[in-house]
Parts: sequence; structure tokens; C-alpha cells
Amino acid sequence: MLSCRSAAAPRGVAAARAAAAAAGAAPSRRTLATANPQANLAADPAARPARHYGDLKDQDRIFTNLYGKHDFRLAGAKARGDWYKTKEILLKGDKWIIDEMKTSGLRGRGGAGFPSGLKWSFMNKPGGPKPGQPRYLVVNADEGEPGTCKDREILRHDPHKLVEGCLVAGRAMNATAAYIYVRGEFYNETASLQTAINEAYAAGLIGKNACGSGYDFDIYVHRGAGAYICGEETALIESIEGKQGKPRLKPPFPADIGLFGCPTTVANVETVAVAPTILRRGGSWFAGLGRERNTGTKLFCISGHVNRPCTVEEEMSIPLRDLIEKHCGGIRGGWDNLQGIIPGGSSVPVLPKSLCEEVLMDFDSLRDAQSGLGTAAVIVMDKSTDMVRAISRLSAFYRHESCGQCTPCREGSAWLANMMTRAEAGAFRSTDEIDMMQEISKQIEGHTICALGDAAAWPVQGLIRHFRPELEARIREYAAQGHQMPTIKDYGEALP
Amino acid sequence: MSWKGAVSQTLRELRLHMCQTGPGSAGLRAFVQTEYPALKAQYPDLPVLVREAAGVEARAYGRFAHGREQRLTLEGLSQQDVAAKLKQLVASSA
Amino acid sequence: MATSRAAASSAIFVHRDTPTNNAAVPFAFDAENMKRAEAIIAKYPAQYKRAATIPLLDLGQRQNGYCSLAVMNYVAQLLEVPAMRVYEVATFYTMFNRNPVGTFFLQLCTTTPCELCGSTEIRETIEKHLGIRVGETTPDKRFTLVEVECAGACVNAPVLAVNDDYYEDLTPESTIRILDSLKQGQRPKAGPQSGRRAAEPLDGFTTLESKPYGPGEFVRADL
Amino acid sequence: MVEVFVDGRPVQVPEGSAAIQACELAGVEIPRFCYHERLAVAGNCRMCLVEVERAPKPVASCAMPVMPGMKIKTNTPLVHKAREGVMEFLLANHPLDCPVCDWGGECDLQDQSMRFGSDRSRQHEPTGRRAVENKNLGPLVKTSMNRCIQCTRCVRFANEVAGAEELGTTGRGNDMQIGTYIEKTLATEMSGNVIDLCPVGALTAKPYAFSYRAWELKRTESVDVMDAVGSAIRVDTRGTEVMRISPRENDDVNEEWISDKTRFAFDGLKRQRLTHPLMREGDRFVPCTWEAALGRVADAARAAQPEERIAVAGPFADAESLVALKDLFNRWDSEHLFLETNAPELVGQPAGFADLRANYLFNATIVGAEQADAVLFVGTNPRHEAAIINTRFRKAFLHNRCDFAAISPEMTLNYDCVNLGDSLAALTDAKHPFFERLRAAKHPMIVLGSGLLERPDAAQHALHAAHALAKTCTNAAPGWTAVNFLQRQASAAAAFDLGFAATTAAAAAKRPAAKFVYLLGADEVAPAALPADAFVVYQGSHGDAGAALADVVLPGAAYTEKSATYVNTEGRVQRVRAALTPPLAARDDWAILRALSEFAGTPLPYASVQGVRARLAEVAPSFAAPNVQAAQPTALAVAAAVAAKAKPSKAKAKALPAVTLPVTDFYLTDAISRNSRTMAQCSRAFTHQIAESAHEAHIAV
Repeated sequence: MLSCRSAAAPRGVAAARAAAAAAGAAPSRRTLATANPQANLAADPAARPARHYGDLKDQDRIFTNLYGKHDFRLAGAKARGDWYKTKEILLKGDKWIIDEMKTSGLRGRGGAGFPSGLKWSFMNKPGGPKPGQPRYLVVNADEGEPGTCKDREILRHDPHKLVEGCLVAGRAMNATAAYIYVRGEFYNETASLQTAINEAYAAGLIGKNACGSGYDFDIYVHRGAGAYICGEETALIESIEGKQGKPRLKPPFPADIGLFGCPTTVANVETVAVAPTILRRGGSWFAGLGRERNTGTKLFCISGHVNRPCTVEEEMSIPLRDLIEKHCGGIRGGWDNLQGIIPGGSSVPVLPKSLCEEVLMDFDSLRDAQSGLGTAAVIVMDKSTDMVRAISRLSAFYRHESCGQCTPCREGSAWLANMMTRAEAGAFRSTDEIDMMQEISKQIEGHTICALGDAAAWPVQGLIRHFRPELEARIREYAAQGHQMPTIKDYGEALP
Repeated sequence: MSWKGAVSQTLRELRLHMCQTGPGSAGLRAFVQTEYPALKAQYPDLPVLVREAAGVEARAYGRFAHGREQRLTLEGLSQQDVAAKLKQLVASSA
Repeated sequence: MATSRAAASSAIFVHRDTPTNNAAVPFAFDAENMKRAEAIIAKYPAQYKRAATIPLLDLGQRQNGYCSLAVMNYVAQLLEVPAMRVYEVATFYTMFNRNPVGTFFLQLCTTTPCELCGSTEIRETIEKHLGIRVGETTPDKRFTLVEVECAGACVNAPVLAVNDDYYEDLTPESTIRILDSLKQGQRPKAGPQSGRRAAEPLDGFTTLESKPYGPGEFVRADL
Repeated sequence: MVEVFVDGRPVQVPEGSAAIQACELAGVEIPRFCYHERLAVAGNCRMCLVEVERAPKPVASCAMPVMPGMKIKTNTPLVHKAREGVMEFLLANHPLDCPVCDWGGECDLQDQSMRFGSDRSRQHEPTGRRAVENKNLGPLVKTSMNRCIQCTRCVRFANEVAGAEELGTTGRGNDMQIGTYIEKTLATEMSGNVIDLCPVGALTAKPYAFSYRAWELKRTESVDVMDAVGSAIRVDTRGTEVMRISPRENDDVNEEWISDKTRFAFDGLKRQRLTHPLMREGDRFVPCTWEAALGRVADAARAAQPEERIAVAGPFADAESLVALKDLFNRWDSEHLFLETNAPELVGQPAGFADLRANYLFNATIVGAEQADAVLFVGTNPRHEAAIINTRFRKAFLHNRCDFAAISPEMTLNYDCVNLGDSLAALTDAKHPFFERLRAAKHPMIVLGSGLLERPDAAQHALHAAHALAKTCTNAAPGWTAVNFLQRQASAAAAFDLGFAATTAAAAAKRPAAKFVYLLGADEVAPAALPADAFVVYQGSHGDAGAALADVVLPGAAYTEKSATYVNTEGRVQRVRAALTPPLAARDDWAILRALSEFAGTPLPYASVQGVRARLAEVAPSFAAPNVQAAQPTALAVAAAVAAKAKPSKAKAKALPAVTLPVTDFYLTDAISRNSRTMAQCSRAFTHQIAESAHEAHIAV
């Protein structure tokens, strides 16, 4: 899913390599108190025992009804520990909740990985909104990033986690109401969520004097109508307001002027849904999982050419290979049949097999591998995959989903999609056009209002970075067969 | 001040020029504020064109039959002096 | 050379009057939908009635079968916004069908994860089985096939949405089975067609096999 | 003020400014397409990207508020690259049809691509360029949507300024397009401005499509006279023809907008022009010499008694000819001078109306109207009578949540306005809840329309009632003037200033039947007001209704053909400039009157235009200071005092006739617009809502 804030400045390639190499032997977080764990590690690699991530026990899983084996309704949810001592949590107050969230190290699960505690605290900054002025929590359930289907499982199988999460997150930011924006296609999922909300209202858990805490809080569901861009937080706000989902200019940021002109925080479903459990079990429990700065558990969706595609909750920093072998029965045709993996949803660059061996599934490791954790949607492609076509299809996706507001994305995403279509057949004048495609993607990246432009550019850049020989081979082959560049006639009715 | 019978039969138009703020026009301004309604009540059909413009010298023009005009400078005069001079002007027959 | 065809809903962004779709065609919510509409409008602050545009268009589309000009005009009038603001919304979002569609609106996801898992084959199967191509409606007006972008069920790819229901883990065989039972007026069971329940690994759980922990377990002491 | 650094140079800018404004203040030009000072910031073209120190990415300078100490860099490789990239994207789907594009030569895209773009194209996708259907926005704006770069300036203008909410963006992504979705014309009297706003040739002028190239035109800066606003315009001519009229900036008056009548009515200057003096012979006009014509007029004037001579000035009469005509008539000891539409029955003015400028001027000023927070219209439709001032009211509506009410027949404005009925009793009563709002307002306005003057007693009553009402607005800001009069004709304010239209209703009622009538461009005199045996002279530019009544016709100059002075409705003295010479034997209006004075044996004491202007200042001192709107504190105080004595009664209000609106068709109000084919098409399309037939649409293009 799109997000407005980038997590941190990218670092150099050299540092990336070192980190990737060292990642397998990363030490426990307690010893990594300094800001630069890699530097520490390089200085004294043998001093710390290796820790392996990814052996999460069921008792440390948050989404215990991920597969819908149990009742999603209130009774079932309560039996699984939801709504337990929610009142006590609320009564601890906003500062306590935010501090616990900061302790937990939770980073936004929507893609950008912004620290959640910090983000929530923006709503309470001094000189901010006066008491009595409405403030909103907006939950981003516009799940549409290709490869991603984690929020769907929460909405339909564990909706009470989300409802309770809205309440505690709302309390933390002193919000008056939450709007949950669910993508329109999730009709049945919305029905489950609405059932949960109705149950919570009926039980007095939300609404006036929620859970008997004296805090009033409403939750509304708003269904979208088919636009990936509405996953961008300001586009989502526009969409709730009944407009086209075109991202707003920032500043002002939503925490100052958001939904209906009021201070607003937009958070991903998973981020909000994990909050009650974190608060109940303690931020330090969550922080004890995964690597420093990449703590906790995470829902991973593994799709594509694996033997058993699935969505699974695992510890952060689990090695990518482990994730696939342990939960998905490995790559179709064995590990050696792997061609490449998109590790974090369609917006992040593809990784070739060589990088897949080593990389850990967390923000930093994947960033150092010049890709990203994104939404942790792992798209696996084996050797049978036409890699160029796979990326070309993503370019078509971004062309289709560009809102059309700003020039580089509106024109650039279509241009890239056109070029990628030609690249499938190798119909380039020469290999120079690959460089041109790279340049065009660079002309989009960083020049747009929101991150969709970047998202359109990165898959293509990833392809060129790791699969340039494949592109070049096709161009040579195309020329060798005596083909001319296609003309408009060759497109015929395939033209959009 | 009574304006009854003060205006000559041949006076066709009276024009008063003044500055909105300048001290030189203070007397004329005061005159207009206090005397205009009375004058108008007596001679409703006589145009008394009050024209303000920044920095203008306080003046009066009387236009009489056949387009003959007389001009008075009222700059710096008190309200009483303005009234006296104007009375003289409107009573003349050019 | 292939490229994805434009979905029917985004074909053109101007309105063309037809005998059944023009501003003179009357439209109004029926009593039940009016009640729903009022409940929807009540969700938003009074001065932001406009926020109900998308849900009301959806409601109108469900009542009318598609999002006709009359539906848009009606929603604009109901929400007291200029009609153009509603047209903008209706043309922006792909779920608003501004032209009539069949009783069964088949939305086949063809984005990369689904394509990797055989959505092209599914498309060909549907096209062959129904005798229509993407963007077309069967002559009996029962089926319309469109390609859509990521449906958000990638783990269960390939995915076909029939109206509001997702059919997942499709194979050409299961696709034909679904189409046939739809033709016969049945409503085949939605969800994965491979036998699994949801997004778990197909043959055997790797997690969450134990009984879930209950209230109070592992809860911090100071709460 | 905030200090920021642009390319290292410190510059002080007001807090809340955008970076692009800081750059402009520093003298650095930032290329832009979507950004426009007078429209909301869209930030979508991305052409104005600049580098800001410590920002990870280039930022859109139009949307980035300045922060203290911000360091903006506009001349770095990053910025150049970003601009070139955006330029390439903009051109990717822009057709290469500059040779047949009307905007060629003054196109932002052309200019900026030359300056900031790459020198070669890499766009050779076999799919070709985007094709977008053209839209039919009515008879004024021609669309070529393939050229559109989706900057949305037109959409923002239509929705914010013009209040025409039919225009928007449909669809998304690469297929996003500007339009109205359904077939609909852009029903606003401000639509032509989108032509200027469009940075490319997507929106051009339909009436004069393909008729000129920008570089062929001679530009003359002038002032509009199609209404009493006095918008700043530029008259572009080629040879002896006006080719187009476009707005100039004047923040105090029209910002940079003009109404469609101002912009498009000029084709009326080419039709039905009077080019020679004409003399009636039986039922036809015969051309004659100036000597013969003026001699005959002088004879006819001499033959009438002073009281039997009357003059009527039309909407385009300039101050020079008004003062010359007045001086001439005064020399003849004639005092009956009228304005045509303020009293088509020639009933004269309310007593004392012309005495005080505060009575007949828009005292709050055009800029001031923006501040209004409660406005009452009495007998006026500002949208039709002063479209530009109406945009200020719309601003007040959008930004101050200004409330509007009207005592008038039903009318459609582009903001919410409560109708209080068409009886002046509503004003005297002041009972409607709106009046509570008005009394509590900080900047209340009561706007009286010029249509009221058709009944001097009604005008007087309305004026007094307005002052009485204004007195109850105790919350008004100090120095604020609540009572305003909105003129609709360019000649009116000058005519009142000069005491031209000073004949009172009582005096007019006493005058004998006219024997000698001088129509200075007056076409709307009620024929009943002219006795059949009167000798009628028509001096003007067009052979319209007035000329048809005349015995002698004297051809005058139109506003594009003379250097002349006009006063707008707020009292601003402005000068139009001659872009052309008058056609054939037509002459400057004041000069014709000066010549006539010689023939009549009563020569006027000035023989040069400087002489006339000196005389103007002698009559009304405001003429000495062109283009300054002057406050009228003394006149206001006196007007209020007079009104306080009058005590307007409810009973009297009830006896007065219902208030009417003088303009029923915005597009056809005077000799020029009535002779304009474009205005006729507009009247059909907009006023009467008759769809343009395909055939006509074809001809119009």
C-alpha cells in the first residue's frame, strides 16, 4: 500500500552489501543499543551469539484466527482474549499508550514503516487541536497492492482485533471517531467487519462511554469503489470526503488538516489491529521479536510459484528463504528453480535469486538489498516466468491506477507501460532504449505528489538492475528475426 | 442660516470643490455638512454639486444663465466666511 | 503483441445519451434504500454530506443495475452538490459501471500474482465457454466479463469475482463448473475452489494448530 | 515577514507565501503551468520543481510554504533535469500541431519547452499520442482537447471564480480529461477567461478562430466600456480591425478577468457603423458633408426655445463629449440633459441625487466588495450588470461565508442568495431574519441598482431607506460604507460627476414638449418621450435604434477609436486609448460638438483635447487625478443626514411599483453588443438555451 512518508534516507550500496552479508548473524537486540548496529557488528563480529529469527510460537502470534477456523464474532473473539481489560488500557491514558507503542518499536504495516508511536503522538503535540475539536483516526483497509492480501484476513476473520485497535489507537490520539476505509471489492469482508462493529456497539464496547471508560468513540465503515490510489493516505481522505481519490499536496499533513479539515491520522489495518495485543502483553514483548528497529510479528502473504501459497504470521526478520520453505513448501520445482522474488508487494524492486538466499524479511535488510519490505507481500517467480512480462503487467497496473493528477505519473506511467509492452517482445530500436527507460523511470521517481510515481518506477528499475541481460537478449533476438519496430497498426484493437 | 430667497433667478448650478481631509477645505466641508440640507430644502431643483478630491483647493463655481460661470476661492476660510462668500455668489446674477 | 484491454468501466469518460440512459430517465431510491441512504449520510458530519457520494452511488448502482446518468443526478440532488462533482467520482472509480452489465458481472483479476498462477488460462476458458471477450456481455445479458486489477486475494490466485463474491484458487475446470452452475441459476459456493478454507497452506497448517490462547493469558501483570 | 534565500540571495517574503513567490520576489523566474496567482494551488504540473536544502526530493515551489531560513536553489543540475523531465512528459502526448494552433506564438508550452526542454524528442511509441474528444463548451470557447496538459486551471477558474460548477475532470490516469461529462455549455458570463488561462492551445476563442497570429497584432492598452466596471483591457488590432480584446491586470478593478461581453462583443464594432453624416430625406438617409449636417443641426437648435431643447446621453458617451454637450446646451440656456437608461422616459433624477457622489457611486469600492459579509441587492443583478464585481461577491461568498439577499424579481446568481420579494416594502420593513445578519455584519453592503432610477421616487425612497438601514448596522467596521449604488453603463458615473444628469424629476415634469432633441449615442429613449415634430439629432457610432429616429445623423467614434475619459461605478477616472482611427468621416465625439458650437454661433472655449480635459477638472476635480478612486466622506455624511430627515415610510413603499431588473439579456444590452454576431449566438445559447445546430457550429468554427 502506498504511503506518504518514506521511512528513512537510503544508504550507500557498500553499506547495503555489508548489512546483507551480516544480517544472517545479527545479534540479539539487547546488545544493539547503538544507532548503527552494522558498524558495531563489523567491529566485533564474533562477540555476539547468532540469533535466528522466524521460530515464532503460536503463543506469540497475534492473529490467532487468521484462517477463520474459529468464530470471528464477539463471543469467539473474547474467547481468544480480545476485549480483555480494554477499559483498563483506556484508563491508562494517551501518553501511556503511546509510550508503550514506542517501546514496542512497531513500524507502520502499510508499507512505509513509519514508527507508529511517533506518528500517533503527532496528534497530541502542544499547540495542536483544542479539546472538543473533532479528530479522526482513519484506518486504511484499501488493500490493493498486488501480492498483498493480509488485511482481508483480518477484516473477515479477526475483525474485533481491528475494532478494539481503533478504540485504543483512537484513545491514544484523542480521536473522536474512526473511519475504516475498506476497498469496495471486499464486500463480504466489510459485512464481517460491520457485524463486529455492531456487536461492539451493542455490547457498549464502543460508542458513548466506550467500555465504561468515559471515553466516547464511534467507528464508521466507508467502502471505496475501486481505486488503488486511495491507499495513499491523503487520497484516502479525499475519497472519504466523496471526491476523486487524488492525493493532496503536503504540507499541510493530515495530522494538521486531514479528514473534514480536522487533525487525522491514517493507519494501516494491521498496525491498528496489533495494538491491543501489544498493549496487553507489553511493548517489550513485541520489541523482543525481530531485529532492532524491525521488531514484532508480521503477516506475510506469499503468492506465485510456491508449492503452498499462504498468508502467515511470522516473526520479523525471518530469512526470506526460511519463510518460503517453512510455510509454503518451498519453490515450485525446488529452490534452484527460483528466478526472482518481489519481496514486498508490486511497488518494490524484484530481487534475483542470489539476493533471495540471504535477505531477511524486514525493513532494513530489504532496503539494504535495494528493495523494500513494503507490505511484506512476497511474489515468487520461478524459472518458467517471463520476468519481463511479469514486470510489464505491473507497469500496466500502475498506468491503470495512476490518478492522473500530476504530470510525471500521468504521462510517465503510461509511457513506461508502453515501453514495457514492447520490451516483452524485445521491440526496442537498440539496447540504448533500456537506458532511456531507466531515465524515464528516474524522471518519474521523486517528482510526483505522492508515492505512486515511485512505485511505478521501481519495478522497472529493479528489472533493469537485475535482468538487463534478459532484456538485451530479447532485443537482439527481435532484431535478428528481421522485425521492424511495430507501428500503430500492429496494436490493432489491443489499444486501450 | 436661512436660504429663503437667497439664490438668484439666473443661478443654474453651484459647484463646490474640496479636499476630503485638507485643513484648507475644513470650512467648506463644515459648511456643506451643516448648510446643504437647508439649502436643498429651499431649492430642491438647483444642482449643488459637492465634489471631493484629494488635495484640491476649496472652491466654488456658480454657473448662471447662458453658461456664464463665476469662481470663488474658499481655501482656508472659516465656515462663517464660506457661508458669507457663497451667499454673495448665489445672490449675484453673473 | 499483447497489452491488457481496457476494462469496460473505464472505456470512455464522457456520457453519451442512449434511449435508456439519459437525464430524462427517472430514478429515485426505493423506500428501503432511502432508509439505507439516510443511515449512510448520518455517518458523516452534517456539513460534509458530500462524503456519502461513493456509498450512495454504490447503492444506486445496486438498485438500478448500473450507475446511470439518472443515478448520478439523483445522488447529486440528494447530497446538494453540483452534478459534475458526482460525475467526477463516478468516472474515477472503476467499480461504477456507467453502462449496463450482465446479471453476473465477472471480474477476473489479471495482475501479476494472478497471472503467474494462470489467470490468462482462466480468461481464455471463460471467453471460450461464454463466447464473449473481455469487455463484452453475452447476448442473453447474463454475463459480462471484465479484467480488473489486483483483487487483493493473491494468495488464493487466480481470483474471479462474480458480483460481490470471490471465487479463488481457480482452475479451468472449476471455472467451467462455476459458470455452469451460475447459468443454471445456482449460486456456487464462493471462496477457494481447491478445498482449503482461506489463506492457509493448502495441505496442512504450519501455524495455529494449537488451541488459541484465551483471555488473560500472557497479559502483563500491571494492567 | 520571513527571510529565505533564493540561489543564495536573501529575500523577505510575507509569512505563508509559497516558495515560488519568494523566487519571483528575488527576480528568479520559475516555469509553471498549473500555478496561477489568482487560483487555488493545484501543484499538479510539477514544472516548478526546485531544490530546497535538506529536502530529500525536489519540491514543487508553488505548493511549498516558505519557512524561515529556507534555502531554495533554482539553478542546479537537479532542477534542470527535473524540468527537462517534466517537459518531456508534457510533450509526450501533446500533438505537434503548433502550425495550426491559434495559441502558437503566445503558448507557455512552446516558450517553456524552448527554454527548459530537451532539444530532441525520444517519444516514438508506436501507439501514438493520446486522442481526446473535443468538447462543445458553447459559442465562445473552442476546444482542442488533444492539446490539453491537464493543468486544471480552467476547472479551478470555472469552479472558484466563475461559479460554473459544470466543469471538472473525468476519468483518471493517462485518460483523465477535462470536460463536463454530459454535453453542456459553460454557462457563465466569464467563460472567455479560460482562454487566457489555458497555458496551451486547448481552449481558444471560437468566434475569431484562425483569424490572426499573435505576432501580427498591434497592442493598445485601454479600458473597457461595455459596463460600468472599467476593466483594464488590451485591444489587439491588425490594420483597421480589432482582432481581439483581452484583459490587462488591474488588481483594483478586474484583477485579470473580463466578462464575455467585454471580450467578444467587439465584432459589433464592424457592423452597422455610421461612417458619414446623414440627413433624412423622406424615409431615407442621404450622406452629406459635415458642413451641411452641422449647419442644419445648428439651425434647428436655434429654432427651438431653451426649454424645448433636450439632450440624452447613451451608454458609451465619454466624459469629454458629455462636458462639451453640457457646456453647449448651457450656453443655449438649456438645462434638460438626461441619461438614456437611467430614465428612458426622460423623467429626471431624484432631487439632489447628482449632488453627492456618495449617492451614485459604489462607495465600498470593487476591492472592498471582497470583504463583505452580508450583502443586500436592491433592484440589481450584479451578474448581469457588473459581472466582474460579481466575481468579488463570489469571493466574499467563498471566503467570508457572506450572506446574500435580494429585493428583486427571481434571479440566478452563482452563490446562494435569498429572495426577499420585489417590493421595496421589504427594505423599509427590514423584518426578514436576513436583516439581523446584516445589522450584525462587520462589512454590510446594501447595493442599489441603476434600474431603480427608472422611477425617481422609488430610487429616492430606496436610497433613504438604505441609509436608514445602514444606520442600524452598528457593528460595521469604522470607515466602512454600507450604502452603494451600482451603475451599469460606462457613461453614467461621469455624467453624474459632471452634473450632466442633474435635472430633477420635478423640473423635468415642468418642461414643455421638446422641439430639438440631441441623442449622444442614446438608443433606448422611449419613443413616447420624443414628440413627433421634434428635430432629432443622433450622434454616435452605430446605426441602431436611436439613429433610426433621427433627422440628422453625425458619425462618432467607438471606444476603440478615441482617446477619452470614463468614470467607473466606483468613481475611478480612467482613460481609453485609440487603437484605430474612426472609420471614414466619423470623428471624435467631443470634436463634433465643438464644431457644432461654432456653427451655432456659441463657440466652446476649448479647441484641444487638453482644453476639454482642463474643463473636466474645472467641473469635477476628480478628473484631474485619473485612476484613483476617491473616498467621499463629506458627501456620505450629508447623504446620511438628508436620508435621516426623509424618514422613508412603509406606506409609501407599498405604493411604489415592484422592483424590476433592467437587464434581461446579459449579452444584448447596447448598440455594440446588439450588432455583435457573437453576442447574438451567446444570447441564443445561454440566455435562451437554444442548442447550437451542427450547421451553425460548423460556421462558427
